[in-house]
Amino acid sequence: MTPKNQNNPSTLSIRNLTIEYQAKRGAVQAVRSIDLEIYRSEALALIGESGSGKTTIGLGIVRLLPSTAKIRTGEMIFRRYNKTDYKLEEEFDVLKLNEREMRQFRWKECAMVFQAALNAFNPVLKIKDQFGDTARAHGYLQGEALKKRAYELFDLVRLDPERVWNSYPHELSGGMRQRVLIALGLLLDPPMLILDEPTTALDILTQRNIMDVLKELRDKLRFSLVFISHDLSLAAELADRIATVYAGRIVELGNVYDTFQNPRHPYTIGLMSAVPTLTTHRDNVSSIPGSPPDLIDMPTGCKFHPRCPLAVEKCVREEPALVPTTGPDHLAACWRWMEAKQFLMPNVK
Amino acid sequence: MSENSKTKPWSERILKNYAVQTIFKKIFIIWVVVTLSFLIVRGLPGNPVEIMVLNLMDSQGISEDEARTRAASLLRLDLDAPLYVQYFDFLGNLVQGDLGESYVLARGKPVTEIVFQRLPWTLFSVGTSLLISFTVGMFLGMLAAYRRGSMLDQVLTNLSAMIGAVPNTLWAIILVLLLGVVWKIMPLNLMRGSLSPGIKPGFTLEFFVDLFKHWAVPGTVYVLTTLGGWMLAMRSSTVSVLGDDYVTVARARGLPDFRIITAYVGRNASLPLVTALAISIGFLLGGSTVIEFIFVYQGVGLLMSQAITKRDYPVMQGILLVTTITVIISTAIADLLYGWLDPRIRTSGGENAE
Amino acid sequence: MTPPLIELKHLTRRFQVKRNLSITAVSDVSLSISAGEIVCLVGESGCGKTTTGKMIAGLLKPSEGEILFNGQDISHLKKDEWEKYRLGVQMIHQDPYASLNPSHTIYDIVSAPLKAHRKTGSDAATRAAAIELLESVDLTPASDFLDKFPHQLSGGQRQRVSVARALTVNPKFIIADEAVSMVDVSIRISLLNTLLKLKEKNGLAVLFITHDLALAKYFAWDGRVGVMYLGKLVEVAPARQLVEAPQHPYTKVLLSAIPEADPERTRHKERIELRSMDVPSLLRLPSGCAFHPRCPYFAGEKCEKVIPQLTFFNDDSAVACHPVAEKRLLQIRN
Amino acid sequence: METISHKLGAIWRETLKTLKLIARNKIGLLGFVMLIGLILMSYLGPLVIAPEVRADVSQIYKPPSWEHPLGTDFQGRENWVMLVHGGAEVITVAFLAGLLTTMIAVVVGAFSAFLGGKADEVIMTFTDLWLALPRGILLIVTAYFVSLEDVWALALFLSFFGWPSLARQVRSQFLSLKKREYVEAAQLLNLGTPHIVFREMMPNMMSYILIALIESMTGAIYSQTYLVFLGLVPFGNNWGVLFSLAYAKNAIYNPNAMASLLVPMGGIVALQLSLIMFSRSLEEIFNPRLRTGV
Repeated sequence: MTPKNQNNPSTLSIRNLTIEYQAKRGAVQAVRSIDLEIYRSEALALIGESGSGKTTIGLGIVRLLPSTAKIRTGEMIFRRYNKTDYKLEEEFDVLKLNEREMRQFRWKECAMVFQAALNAFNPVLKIKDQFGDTARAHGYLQGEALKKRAYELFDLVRLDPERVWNSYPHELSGGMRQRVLIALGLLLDPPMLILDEPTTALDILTQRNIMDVLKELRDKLRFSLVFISHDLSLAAELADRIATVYAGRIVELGNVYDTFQNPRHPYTIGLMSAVPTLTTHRDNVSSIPGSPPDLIDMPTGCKFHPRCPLAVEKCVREEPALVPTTGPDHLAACWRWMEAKQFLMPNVK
Repeated sequence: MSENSKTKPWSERILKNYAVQTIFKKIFIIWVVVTLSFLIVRGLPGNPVEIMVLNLMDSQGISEDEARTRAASLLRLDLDAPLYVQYFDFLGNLVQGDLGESYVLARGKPVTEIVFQRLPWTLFSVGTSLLISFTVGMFLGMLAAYRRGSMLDQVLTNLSAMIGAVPNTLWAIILVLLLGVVWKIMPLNLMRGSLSPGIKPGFTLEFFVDLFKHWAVPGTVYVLTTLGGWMLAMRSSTVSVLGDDYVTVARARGLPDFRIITAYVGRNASLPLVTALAISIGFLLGGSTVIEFIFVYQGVGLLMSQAITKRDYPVMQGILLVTTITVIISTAIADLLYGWLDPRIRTSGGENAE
Repeated sequence: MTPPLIELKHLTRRFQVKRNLSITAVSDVSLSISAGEIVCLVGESGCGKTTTGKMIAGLLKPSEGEILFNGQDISHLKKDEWEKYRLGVQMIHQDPYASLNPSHTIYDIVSAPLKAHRKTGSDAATRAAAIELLESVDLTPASDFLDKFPHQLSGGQRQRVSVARALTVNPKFIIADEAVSMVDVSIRISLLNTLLKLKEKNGLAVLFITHDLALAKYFAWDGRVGVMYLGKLVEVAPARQLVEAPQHPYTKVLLSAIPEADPERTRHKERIELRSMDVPSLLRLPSGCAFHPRCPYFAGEKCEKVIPQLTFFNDDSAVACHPVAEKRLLQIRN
Repeated sequence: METISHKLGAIWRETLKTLKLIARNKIGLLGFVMLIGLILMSYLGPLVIAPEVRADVSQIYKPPSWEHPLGTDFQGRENWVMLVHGGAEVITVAFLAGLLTTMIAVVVGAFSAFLGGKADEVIMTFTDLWLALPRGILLIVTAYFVSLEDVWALALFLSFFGWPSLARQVRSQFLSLKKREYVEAAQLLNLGTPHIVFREMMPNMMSYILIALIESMTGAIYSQTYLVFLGLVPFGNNWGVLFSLAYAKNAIYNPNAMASLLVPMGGIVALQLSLIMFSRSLEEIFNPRLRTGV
């Protein structure tokens, strides 16, 4: 089920990406020299709390950061493969594209479905016109052919095509709009799809529906999915790999089963025990002490050390790098990853 | 539920209809203005009718009784009847389109005729200027919003606010001074009147060129005094739309900038301005009085100031009424325009509220 | 037997949407809460849980039905008694960024009710009381916070200030409306634990309004959970029992839809499919049981025609569903 | 007693803070200084400088020179003396009209928002009606019939026509503030209506009201100018009257007379500009996003 990383080439290689926001008090270090591979047709979840930098990574990939943000360093190598024989067709650095090339890259190579899908559509244009706009911008199908393609997609996301096609956004419910947006995201058959908190504002049943749609789509269409959320359970259900983000860095990265069974970073462990589930016993739930760091004036060494029960003197002094732990595919940025689980989750096997 | 609504009496259903309600509202406004204008002539303590009688005696050398009869016929009222009878007579005449006759400005000429003769000139000058300042203001406002915080934005917003703050009277004089007296760019007679002598209205090039030449300076005053308001309104509206999610999503979809600026940002940002447009028409028509006075532009504004100085009450009443109707018609057009631009208004009868 | 602290009897609230169009946001809700008890109200957005909370807090007047406080109908209270009731029921709002006045310091916020109700005499006493209150909600050291403005605090800290403000008037009952949903996940639990601690210490009853069943189970571990759907209370039961053995089809569907933070379990969880995804509009509620067009256990005409009443069973749980009620009554009889 | 001094203290603190903030914006500071300058000139100047009463036929329409720093008018009076004496009336009318307009608007808007229901509906229908009238023409027609003989009458008259759109805005502001959760919390804590209105709502409304006040003032100056020009406001020797007299006496075609047009005009323009500049900086100061960023 999980694609093997070794023989699965990457769609996007992010290297040493650093993004800062300009604020009055100083530079907000939103993303700090991140390295990340996004493999072909895998689902990668970026999890972390608000302000951890996960959304900034997403926006950085499609270069839609607000004007106060600056990409300081890094490269993002995007690889496009032939859809039938998976041969590498093209390879380029997203950060080096000019405005026109960037416009073509967006949505065609990488579509991003945003957090607040409720307002993702222009309120004065019909859904069909917004599909038309997108298609025209990329020299894609028009007229009846476009309609046929859109109807297929609406079927995929379990919407009534007849009703949706001729509607204005305000005539659709939140869950429907979210699914229309997913359908629109798939219009150009992009090799990569980024979903930023795609179900946050939605009801549980609608959320379930969208999760099911997403799982189905992924099995059918095999695109790379980057899934940004603060909700561990969504990641558990949808992702192949999980990257935990804290204070602008990836602190743990690994296969979803491995991460949930053998978490290596105290922050991941903290998150897991901070969110009660239907089955956990009350006594196994505990919050992480302290509060997320100030991204302008960050602590020294490991940024998690003020909240970490395992912190030692070294953690205050030196920031650990993201290194392999139990296997080459399970990485963590913690000096004490070996003891973490044993100390923090003593009553879990 | 649906059967229930079917069994409701048709009269009730019509009264609940949105369009019918709107029309009633508009008729009500006209009625308020009509009553007001009646009260002004008949009900105010200054007793304008007595002044009118004195005026007639004075100018035409007739006896008081004759003057009273004359005034009554000009106003189409029986001055001796109880006030409410006069009021209903007045309303009755009005419904037949009879606003009485002018007695000073154009003796014996029906007021309707005089006002309608002047109205096209004002509508042309005010309308053209409004169109220009609205379009240019929207354009500059969007420009400033896109470049917000930049030097250009600073200059545009500060400058336009300041230009708009100078009263139109002053602008009119400043322009006459600068163009006609100091720089001598424009002959003063071109700034006076609405057409050069000898040019007849018609579909000739000569006429249109002259029309615009005479419009140029008063038109500039209208534009200068209103442009800033449009610009600032469009700027703030655009800034808020630019922060909306659908604009970011449109960029993520790789849409060309032009399409985003027009159909996504422009159309949504201009929505609140359409309502403001409706309100501004009422003010501009009023503002035309002083501008037309300065430029001797032959429109209703000038007629108004003449009627005021000459105390021609029927004409004053007529102008008040006709401008009210004009304003109401333009607001109705703006309402329609708004509905056409914003589908959420159009389908508000639906039950999609979540 | 002493009457429950708060008792809702057939509480209904309608809102006028347009001139002759109204929606029933809360319909015929009956529920009682004893002193020191925790009750969670769970449901999706628009199900009427917040409206219910606001009616209890006295911010909205019920259209029908009554709210009893210690056995007395609050709409018949005299002015001073009403004020006493008002102070006895406090509310913690959802949005920590909107619930504190941005132009006041934390001291201003906490001291205003203390001064208004003459709880403390001198300024020094007020200050001491404010410090004590802030410390009771785990804002330590309190003196660090007194002179700060809300915008200098994190979301979690602000919510603690909200709790401290509510405590100034010694309430008997606190309504927490989605009080932790906008707070960072890592500190939600500690905020809830503070509330639990206060409940133990001051004997507070808490009505916790949330859309998160897992959180409801955690918080109301020894209390009860009520599930609302389209303005109606469809099931009430002790928290753990409700999650582990749900009765009402809607509760079952909800529980089966919630993803779990365990890839193994969540991917193999049994899902109950709804008959329809569309949530009916409150403007056009389905006849009979409001859930029947979507209900996977739909059982024919009765569900379509007759509105099911909330029926209590001897295990302290209640459910508003025809098939379930019939089955359980049968079981009880046998 | 204690609460009054407390309130005064709060107002004083707020004022000091505002003054400091004004100084941060250059344009606003310039506007503020200009405004103070104009006020000082117009109210203190007449105490020091005797008014021009003589009419000197030999000195009619003299251009500016050492002898006549700002030239003379159609009666040979010194323009600079007229400038000093002509400001008070304009500023008083602007201030009174602005204050009255804002007061009416705040009272109407706040009442409408607080009462809600039927009362709100009636008040707002009336306001909309007012908005739909061609107020420009109505202003002129009624100004003719109503005798505007002093500053109070004029100010009252202008505010009578100026309040509706502001009232609408105040209402929606109040409605949104009323729904703020901290206001709801204050209700729950039974802090009393005075506390809720003056301590919870007003501080967050003040900035808005202040800016509206300045906007109403500039609006009043604007309307005042053209009513004076049309000869509908017959009193006084203020800037507006001076300027329209100069216009009526053909100053526009006489290059030597230009000063008597430009000087009162300059007074009005400077007043308008100072207000506008000042208000633009107020907007910036009170912008919540900029404020919380402090």
